[in-house]
Amino acid sequence: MSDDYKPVLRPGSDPLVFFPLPGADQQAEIAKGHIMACAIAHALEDGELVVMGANSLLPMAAARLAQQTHAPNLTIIAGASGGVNTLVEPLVPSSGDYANLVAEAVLQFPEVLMLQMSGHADAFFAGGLQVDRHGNCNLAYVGEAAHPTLRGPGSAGVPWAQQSARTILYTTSHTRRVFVPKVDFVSYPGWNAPTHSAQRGGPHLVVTPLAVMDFSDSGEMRLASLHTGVSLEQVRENTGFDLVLPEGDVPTTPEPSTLELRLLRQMDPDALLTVVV
Amino acid sequence: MSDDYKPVLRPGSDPLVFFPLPGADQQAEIAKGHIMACAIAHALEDGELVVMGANSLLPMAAARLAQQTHAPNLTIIAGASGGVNTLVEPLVPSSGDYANLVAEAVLQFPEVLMLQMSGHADAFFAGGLQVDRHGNCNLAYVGEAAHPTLRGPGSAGVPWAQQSARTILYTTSHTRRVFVPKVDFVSYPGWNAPTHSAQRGGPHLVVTPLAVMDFSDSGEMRLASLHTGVSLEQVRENTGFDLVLPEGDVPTTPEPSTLELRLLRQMDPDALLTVVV
Amino acid sequence: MEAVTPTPARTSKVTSVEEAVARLVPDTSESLWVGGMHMHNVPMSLVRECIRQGKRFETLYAGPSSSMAADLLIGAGLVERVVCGYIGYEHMGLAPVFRRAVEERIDGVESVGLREVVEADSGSMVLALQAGASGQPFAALPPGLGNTSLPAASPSFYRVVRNPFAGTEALAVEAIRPSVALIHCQQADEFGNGIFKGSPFTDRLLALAGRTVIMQVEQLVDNDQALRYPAQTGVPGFLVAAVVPVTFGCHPTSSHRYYNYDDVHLRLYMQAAETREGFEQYLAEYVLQPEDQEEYMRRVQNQDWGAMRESDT
Amino acid sequence: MEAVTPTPARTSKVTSVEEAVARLVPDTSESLWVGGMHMHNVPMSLVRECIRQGKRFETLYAGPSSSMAADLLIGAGLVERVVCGYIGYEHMGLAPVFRRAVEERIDGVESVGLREVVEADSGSMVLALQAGASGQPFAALPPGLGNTSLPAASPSFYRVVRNPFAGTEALAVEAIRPSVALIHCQQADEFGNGIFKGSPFTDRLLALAGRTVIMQVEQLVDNDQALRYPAQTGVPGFLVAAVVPVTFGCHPTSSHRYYNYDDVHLRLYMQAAETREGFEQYLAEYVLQPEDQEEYMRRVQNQDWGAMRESDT
Repeated sequence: MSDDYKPVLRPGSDPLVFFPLPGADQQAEIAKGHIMACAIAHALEDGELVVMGANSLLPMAAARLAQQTHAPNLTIIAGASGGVNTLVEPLVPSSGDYANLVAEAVLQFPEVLMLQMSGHADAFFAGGLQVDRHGNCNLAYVGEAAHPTLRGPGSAGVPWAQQSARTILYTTSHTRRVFVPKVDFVSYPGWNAPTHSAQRGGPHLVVTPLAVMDFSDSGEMRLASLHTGVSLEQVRENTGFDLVLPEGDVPTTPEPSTLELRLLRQMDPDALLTVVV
Repeated sequence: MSDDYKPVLRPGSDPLVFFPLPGADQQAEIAKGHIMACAIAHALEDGELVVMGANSLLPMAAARLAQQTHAPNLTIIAGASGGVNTLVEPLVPSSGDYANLVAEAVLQFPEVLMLQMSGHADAFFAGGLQVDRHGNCNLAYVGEAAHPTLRGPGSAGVPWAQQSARTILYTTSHTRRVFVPKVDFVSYPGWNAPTHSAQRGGPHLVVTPLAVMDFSDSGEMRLASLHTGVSLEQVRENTGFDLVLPEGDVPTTPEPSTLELRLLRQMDPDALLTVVV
Repeated sequence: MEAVTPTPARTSKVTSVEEAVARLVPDTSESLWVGGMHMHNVPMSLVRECIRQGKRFETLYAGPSSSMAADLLIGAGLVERVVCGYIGYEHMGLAPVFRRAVEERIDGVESVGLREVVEADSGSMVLALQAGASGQPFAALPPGLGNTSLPAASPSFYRVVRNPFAGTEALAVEAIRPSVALIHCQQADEFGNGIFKGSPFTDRLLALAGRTVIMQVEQLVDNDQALRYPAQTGVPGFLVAAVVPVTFGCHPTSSHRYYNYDDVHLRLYMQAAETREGFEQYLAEYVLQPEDQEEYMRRVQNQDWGAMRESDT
Repeated sequence: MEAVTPTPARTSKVTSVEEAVARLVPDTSESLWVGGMHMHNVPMSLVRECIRQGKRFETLYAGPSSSMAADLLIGAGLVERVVCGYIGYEHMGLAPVFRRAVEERIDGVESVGLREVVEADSGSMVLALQAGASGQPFAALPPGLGNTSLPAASPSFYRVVRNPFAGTEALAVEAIRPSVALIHCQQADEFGNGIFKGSPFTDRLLALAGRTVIMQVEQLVDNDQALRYPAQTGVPGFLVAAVVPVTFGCHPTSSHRYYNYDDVHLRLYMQAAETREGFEQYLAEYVLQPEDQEEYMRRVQNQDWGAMRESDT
């Protein structure tokens, strides 16, 4: 973070904004963030209710994009802020930002959790310190409870993502440190969870800077598509377990369309999507 | 209710008001309603939190009166409407009236119940179809469950009055039909309730058109004072059980002071207090 | 470089009373909860339409503090079981039809086919609704209810649960998610973002817990209203299946900031309903015969409908 | 005919930071819950004052989503046990002090004296708070948590209860009523009627559940504000023990509509706190030494405090 900071005013947000505008000069290129946002957007359907968790820059951009393209009746709940159908003017990194209250309604945060716990949500977005082959996510700690090597933030609302019809996993770092054979702590249960009436829908999709993955019928993570310029080898090297491979060639993740790019850049004047990965 | 109805506009209330103004011509006299309101007001202390139930004309007037005289820090929760510290401009018969929202805050009704159930309230006001010698109140039915002779409205929020520090009972009809030896259904538990940690404070005071009563150390209803012009005989005839009598002469319920009368009439332009009994 | 495709339009939820009830309320529903409280904010047009279309409800949750909606539905013979927190008219008196239904039992069954009255209380009903809205299986109750006749009177509604922390016992009620929830907001946009101009009563929670929520509104406002004052939105649109605009739709109950309750008409009803015949006559004249709200309004006496004015924001 | 006696005046709840903490927060409290969420609406001035006065808390409820308040209190060695829903800085990173405290355990005790970290989740914590605010003994949880490592990791926090209706088993959490609740409203009148100009987060519920509630505000407004817009009052005054006006009091977190979070200062803190020494230095320079908010603001770099403006209603 540069020290030559200058406060910047932005519409719909606060008089003072303390973060600079990284990547404002990179408007030209198609960034990984754009590709990931589109991949998530394509997984959302019209009429659905999606709930954001913390650090939800990518899913927020994706949901708003879906709303502006194929899913006008999508309902977006902007996580911490409680904003319902925020206009995302502009896209901000913190889910609790006041900018998310340029919206149709404001929920108290307990109500946001109630919607999750009661199964109102069709899709929730999760990630974590670790994600394993079955889609289990860990936000608590790496290592042993008594002597963790990495203390995470805690499970937050993620355990309740399982009440959503489906969960979309995403991470900005596709490494063997994140993609492990087995998580050390289950904050969000994957497909190998003990059969349970509560498991409405498990992990559905995994979106990373390298690829998009889904899950096989046996609930194992499966490579769905590689982003442009990413090799299968690269994904293998950075994944701590063997991914199920699709039949035939591995498709390439679709590049954002002209409209999609325009919309993403419109909602993202600070070009945060170009620096998020 | 007369048929020659005319809609009337009133401050702080709605454009249309459908009830006429009974007793508007009776401003001169001191009515039973005034005496009862003052008796209740005197039982409220500064800094307390009081919650109104349904049909709370009298306690509402009393609480506002207390606030305007000796208890400026009294907090009033105007029952159904959720109004907090309503200005009572004007006094209205329905606890859910919009007029009660000329206030400092509006609670959702579940929050009003939460305050009662969690013991936030210092005083709650109750009444019912029947009240017995121990202060038990019945709002459900008279007679047997299978064949009630009188079906009441139901217990509403009254069972939770027991979580308040104390409960003030009031009724506009002091008869043997109301004051019975034993209620047929306990909606609100009196002093003879099975000892129970929850019984924070039992019935404290009983205010009727004839008299004011409190409770003896053994938890039996005791005559505290007779309203002006009411004889002990009259009270005995209209009470279905023997009231404990105070030592010596039975005092007379204090008449409203000039200030109290002025304030009560100020908040009650329709003079509802003169016709409530 | 492909052409820019226009975004498909967002779907409006505005529906007529008839269509909303016909399409969204099954002929027989497990349960119904009507919003508002006492003589305020009760979506009476939706209630009257349910009666006109003969919709049946196995359980009616009457609380916190219902009045004419419960009385009419019970009197029309559409309710099998009522969970009773409160049914009455506050200072105006007791509920004539509910009274007669219970007081004139024939072989334990109420004359109008009301088979069961579950004695309950408002606090427990609201905690059950809160549990329903949160996906909780049941709600443990605060201590004290054991001091009343309620648990013994309604052993199916109140049950004993063991507190796994204190090791003591507590009473509990099962979570409630009404199959049908009818609520009223003074204003809403076409997508169901509803605004309470007065008290929200229990209706935001009801919308969160209800499985099918129909919202009757006095006035449609532009979606821009919601976007300009999001904190004012009392019921977010995604909870609502249909938005039903009806002028004076809460009559004879009030719609806060729009009109007060009509106690002349309420008394007219209460007097008529003193007898079975009187009730049937009222039901025919004011509920079954009027084909729409205009006709209903025409039949209502002592009214200065013109005096109704839009609320200022 | 007696003389008219004037009404005694209503008591103002406006208090200084120092006095509010000294008078209302015991030297050792059973529990603390700090309002706001992530880097927003956190009453940091009250938190810093608690540290200055060395107030100890047996349990800190860190959730939903706490950040610097938890980090500072833990680092200052004032927290014995933390119930952890979430402690972090969202997109900015993990909590450096909390991390070190847990990762550098000595004989199972964290270096700063944090004896226990209870793995929890936001949903259960909020349901426990809801139960506390409602006088309920505990909250039964929605199904599904058995699929996670949480119940096994925190057997004292999550316990099995028998559902007396379905006959099945469910998990439950005990009701929470924090001894001390610190919240922030952008505006309030002198009687504690608080207004959220942005998100209410969990703070209305927190005020209902807290035993002692202290409200830090950016700006005092006239009581007339509350009377003119009662529906805007997010926290009714009767729930509040003291109203503490502090300009920029949430810094370096945001106060919605007043100022955003200061990520430059937050990063300055997070970098410093990477080492124990760096943290101690930060604590001394920004928490312990400044005798008041003015001095704190003077020490904070990269700020254009002047740009703060009052929010329009």
